[in-house]
Amino acid sequence: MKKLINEPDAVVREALEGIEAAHGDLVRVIYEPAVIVRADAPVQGKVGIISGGGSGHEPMHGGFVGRGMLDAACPGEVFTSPTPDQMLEATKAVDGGAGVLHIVKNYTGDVLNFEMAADLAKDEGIEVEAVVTNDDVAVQDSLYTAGRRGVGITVIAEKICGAAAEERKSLAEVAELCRTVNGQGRSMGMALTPCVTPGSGEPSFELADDEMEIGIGIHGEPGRYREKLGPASEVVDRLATAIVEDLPFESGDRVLAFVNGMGGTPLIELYVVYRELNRFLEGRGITIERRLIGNYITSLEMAGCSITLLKLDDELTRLWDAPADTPGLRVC
Amino acid sequence: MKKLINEPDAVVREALEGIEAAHGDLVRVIYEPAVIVRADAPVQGKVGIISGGGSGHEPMHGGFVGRGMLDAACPGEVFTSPTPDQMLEATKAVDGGAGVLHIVKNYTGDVLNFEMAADLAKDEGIEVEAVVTNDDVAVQDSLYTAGRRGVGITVIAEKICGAAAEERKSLAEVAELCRTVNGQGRSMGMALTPCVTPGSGEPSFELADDEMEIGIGIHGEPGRYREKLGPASEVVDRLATAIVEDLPFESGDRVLAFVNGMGGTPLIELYVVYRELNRFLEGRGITIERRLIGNYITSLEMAGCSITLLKLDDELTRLWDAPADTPGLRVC
Amino acid sequence: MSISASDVRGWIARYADDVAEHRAELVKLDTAIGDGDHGTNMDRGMRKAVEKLDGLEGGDIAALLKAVGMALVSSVGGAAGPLYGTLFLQMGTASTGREELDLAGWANALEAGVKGVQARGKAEPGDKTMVDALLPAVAALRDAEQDGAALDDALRRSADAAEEGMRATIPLEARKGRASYLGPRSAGHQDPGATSSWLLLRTLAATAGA
Amino acid sequence: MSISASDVRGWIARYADDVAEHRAELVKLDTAIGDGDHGTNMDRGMRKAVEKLDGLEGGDIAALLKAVGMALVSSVGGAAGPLYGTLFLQMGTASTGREELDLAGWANALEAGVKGVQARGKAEPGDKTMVDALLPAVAALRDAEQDGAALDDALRRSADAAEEGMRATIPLEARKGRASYLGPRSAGHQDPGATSSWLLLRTLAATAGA
Ligand SMILES: Nc1ncnc2c1ncn2[C@@H]1O[C@H](COP(=O)(O)OP(=O)(O)O)[C@@H](O)[C@H]1O
Ligand SMILES: Nc1ncnc2c1ncn2[C@@H]1O[C@H](COP(=O)(O)OP(=O)(O)O)[C@@H](O)[C@H]1O
Ligand SMILES: [Mg+2]
Ligand SMILES: [Mg+2]
Ligand SMILES: [Mg+2]
Ligand SMILES: [Mg+2]
Repeated sequence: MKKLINEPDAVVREALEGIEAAHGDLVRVIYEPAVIVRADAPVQGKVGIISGGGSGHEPMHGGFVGRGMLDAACPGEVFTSPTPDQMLEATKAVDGGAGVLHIVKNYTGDVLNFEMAADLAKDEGIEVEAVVTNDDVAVQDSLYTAGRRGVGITVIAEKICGAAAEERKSLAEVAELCRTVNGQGRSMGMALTPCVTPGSGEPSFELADDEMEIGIGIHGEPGRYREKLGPASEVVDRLATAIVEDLPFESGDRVLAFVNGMGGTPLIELYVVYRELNRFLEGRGITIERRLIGNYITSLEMAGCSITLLKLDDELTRLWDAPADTPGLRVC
Repeated sequence: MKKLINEPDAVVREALEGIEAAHGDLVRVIYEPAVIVRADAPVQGKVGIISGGGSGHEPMHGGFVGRGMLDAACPGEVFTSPTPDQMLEATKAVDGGAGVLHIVKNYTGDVLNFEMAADLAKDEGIEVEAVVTNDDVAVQDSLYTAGRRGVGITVIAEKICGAAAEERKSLAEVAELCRTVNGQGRSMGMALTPCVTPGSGEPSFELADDEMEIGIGIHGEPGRYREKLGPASEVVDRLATAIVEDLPFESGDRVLAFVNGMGGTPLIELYVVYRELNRFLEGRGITIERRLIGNYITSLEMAGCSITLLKLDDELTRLWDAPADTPGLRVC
Repeated sequence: MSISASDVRGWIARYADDVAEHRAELVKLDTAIGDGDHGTNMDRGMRKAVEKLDGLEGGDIAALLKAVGMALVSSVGGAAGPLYGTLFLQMGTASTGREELDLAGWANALEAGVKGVQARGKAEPGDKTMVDALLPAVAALRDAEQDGAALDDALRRSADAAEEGMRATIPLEARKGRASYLGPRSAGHQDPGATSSWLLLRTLAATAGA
Repeated sequence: MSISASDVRGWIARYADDVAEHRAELVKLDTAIGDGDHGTNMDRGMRKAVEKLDGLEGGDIAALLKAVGMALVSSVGGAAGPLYGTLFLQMGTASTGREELDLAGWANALEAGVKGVQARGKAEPGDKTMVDALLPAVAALRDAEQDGAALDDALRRSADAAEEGMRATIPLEARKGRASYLGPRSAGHQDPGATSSWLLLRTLAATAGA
């Protein structure tokens, strides 16, 4: 395992200390239990928005705490959902009297811990709504699975809901908006290499030099199947077709296109992927009205990418364009 | 070689097409010869600032074209300096009558090609000043080398000089400012893994599982020496000591600290590195007044980091804080 | 013969050691069909549980079990945190006021705990989860009760049943948790949570047997 | 016997083929002490040079050599682009007005070219660069001139001298270009630019010899 760390068990805490030292103007860090809170929280009269999940996906979620996005984020251990007491602490820290929205990615661990936290928060008289994101079309949503995973759309939902909360929309409105974004968004990812967690020190899976893993999650889990690695055009065709046909996205639709790097793929390749996605969607009469390209929801150093599409309307576009000032995403 | 590309020879052109499709609001792309130009160039009465270098370092330089930073960037083939006709084209495209600054990283190829370009531009009656950055303390600056490489400080110089140019400072002033930034900045980098160029398909060097390469450049060149990989604290001590003692940076100094990822290192590790750097500098009475943390000058998918320190004064700090709106760096 | 408060303390301490010892193995199992953190998570949680008990006076079994549950909930995270946390919290509630647990008392406690796990996680037998090790263990305790077996014998039988249930997860396709994302690719691997559950019951049998 | 315009065209065409053939080898040499692009750069540049000549009428040697120089400058990039570009541009200038080059004429042209390379790159003999292959080649031509050797023999001798100079770069520590960053680690490797320069002169000897 080759990593720029000290003790594997200390990575999350030491990274938090780095974040606190670096971004004290934007955020405040609580260590016991671990929470990253917007510096000026709670904002009176504003719906508080928190999210959380395992670490190793940076900048998500901690990097999105700040004006216009999240009020707090709960970092778990690497690839491990955080605990209810972190979420309770975050909920109390950001409650400005207008209630708190929990944005939860659909993983058993995240869902169960957030459920416990919501119960505890309600016991303390805080109004809480939870919205679970589940945009990953690689997983069949059936009784035979834990349901679709929450991936790329989560970042977009945090941005759009954050903007709505800044406008003092009510908890019910912000939660409904979050459901709308999740409902109109779809994602799929692929990997060229596995990743290594500090805790295990071993590659999360083995992949031959000419193979790629299709339908991966963001925790180094193996994907749905593996294939011979083809050119970027084929990879994009593979991911985008599954996404477009699932919602479905149709000719005339306006979309936000999010090309996300898994961590180890150079930006120059992500732009090649974006080129292919742009051509693919043009071919189907779908217009890219907004885009996001880069490493925003990662799996440590995994090489690969995911594609997320969100069907836009004027209101969603307006909220996407609204200002945000966070360490990980800035809109001026 | 596992990459999200189509043809190795087409990577740079296809990435440019992706950039054009993605950022048409900020930049314009010329293909023959390849240049990324600020959308509203030339800005009348403003000094034009261009830079360029091999591709594979994204977001540098193309990602820094936009208001408050570069007016144009010349992307060469991967790790290969661009050609004089690209630089001439860029110079002509951004000349708003106040002259053009060439920010050149000190590599033989970059220097020689920019020299030829400057001669050609002057023949066409355009006033050109060139400033060569050479902040890499890993290289001895002696008659026995091509001199120190230009690395991290280049990004900072592009930001600060871009701000000065927006204030309509003269070419002489902006060039002098660039020399000042370069003169007060020092950098050093290390790698945990090599990188693979699309052209060669082979790792740029071999490194054992427990080794790191110290004093690397940004082109996958081997470094000055290799060592057993130690904890992040030792790595930072190693790089920061060389940097601090070279200028030297002394107790009471205020600095901009830039922790740069080489491409394949997760952000969570860069924050651990920043934590260590912060402690190191505190120990020497040096205050971090501004910081930049992330992948800004990369070597494709290489894992590793570089540290850059710039001695700040009020004027440099003010220019660093000035607004910038580019695909790769935004200051609101 | 029965399970006393000090038996519970001994059980938890030994289980923490067993988990630490099998940490890498649990990580390996979870890497195959999950995200490779189950061993690390349980190890972190059990160390906290032991700390918590060390700081806790007295012989109230319910208090001890609840303390373990709270420690797990607030330190394990992932799916296992709430699930094992609930298991112990419910075992605690079911043991309220008991100074010691006889076979029937322990069977009631474990049954209540597993009910809690199922209520939280919605897993049915055959979903390839810890439930596949826990439910057979409860059934085995009930059978032993019927047979009027001694406690230590009953505990051994419930541990054996858990082991059988754990092995039976190997061919299964996961329908709950992270492993379910793999669909058919999840078959052929032993479930990490079922494995840590078997360890839990095996340790209890060993503790009481000693 | 002398070098005609069609000899120059043949030389450039053959050199383009040789570079393509040795592309991987040049990349390998540059990977060891540089950034692994020399083969790719030269291959791209020589293909452009051949295109340029195909689109160019007539027998003016100076024009042909300058066209090659311009093609290399505008397509190779890196250090080799301006340097090989200058080599050919200066050879062109030195051959102005010549319909063909005899031994003296070629020696003058190559000497002017190498002077240009040194003026641009500031490399001295022993710095582990293309200059270490080019300068001996010039010297060998001058000696051959003294001996009144025939052109083809002189070209062979200059190619041999270039090869010797190229091999002599192996033990050297680089003092110019990217390889100089390696300091002592650059010793023990053959310089890629010296290698492509030797190929250039070897190809000319072969062309004229044929
Ligand atoms: N819905 C569920 N009900 C019961 N047990 C479950 C459920 N989901 C997961 N598990 C158990 O949790 C184990 C994984 O735990 P762990 O790896 O710590 O959490 P995570 O999957 O969040 O990383 C699985 O092996 C399985 O036995
Ligand atoms: N200052 C110089 N003078 C002469 N030749 C040089 C100089 N610097 C580099 N070279 C030659 O250029 C070669 C490298 O060319 P190339 O790899 O194409 O460019 P780059 O080093 O920019 O990647 C070296 O092997 C060396 O022979
Ligand atoms: Mg987990
Ligand atoms: Mg190069
Ligand atoms: Mg797990
Ligand atoms: Mg090179």
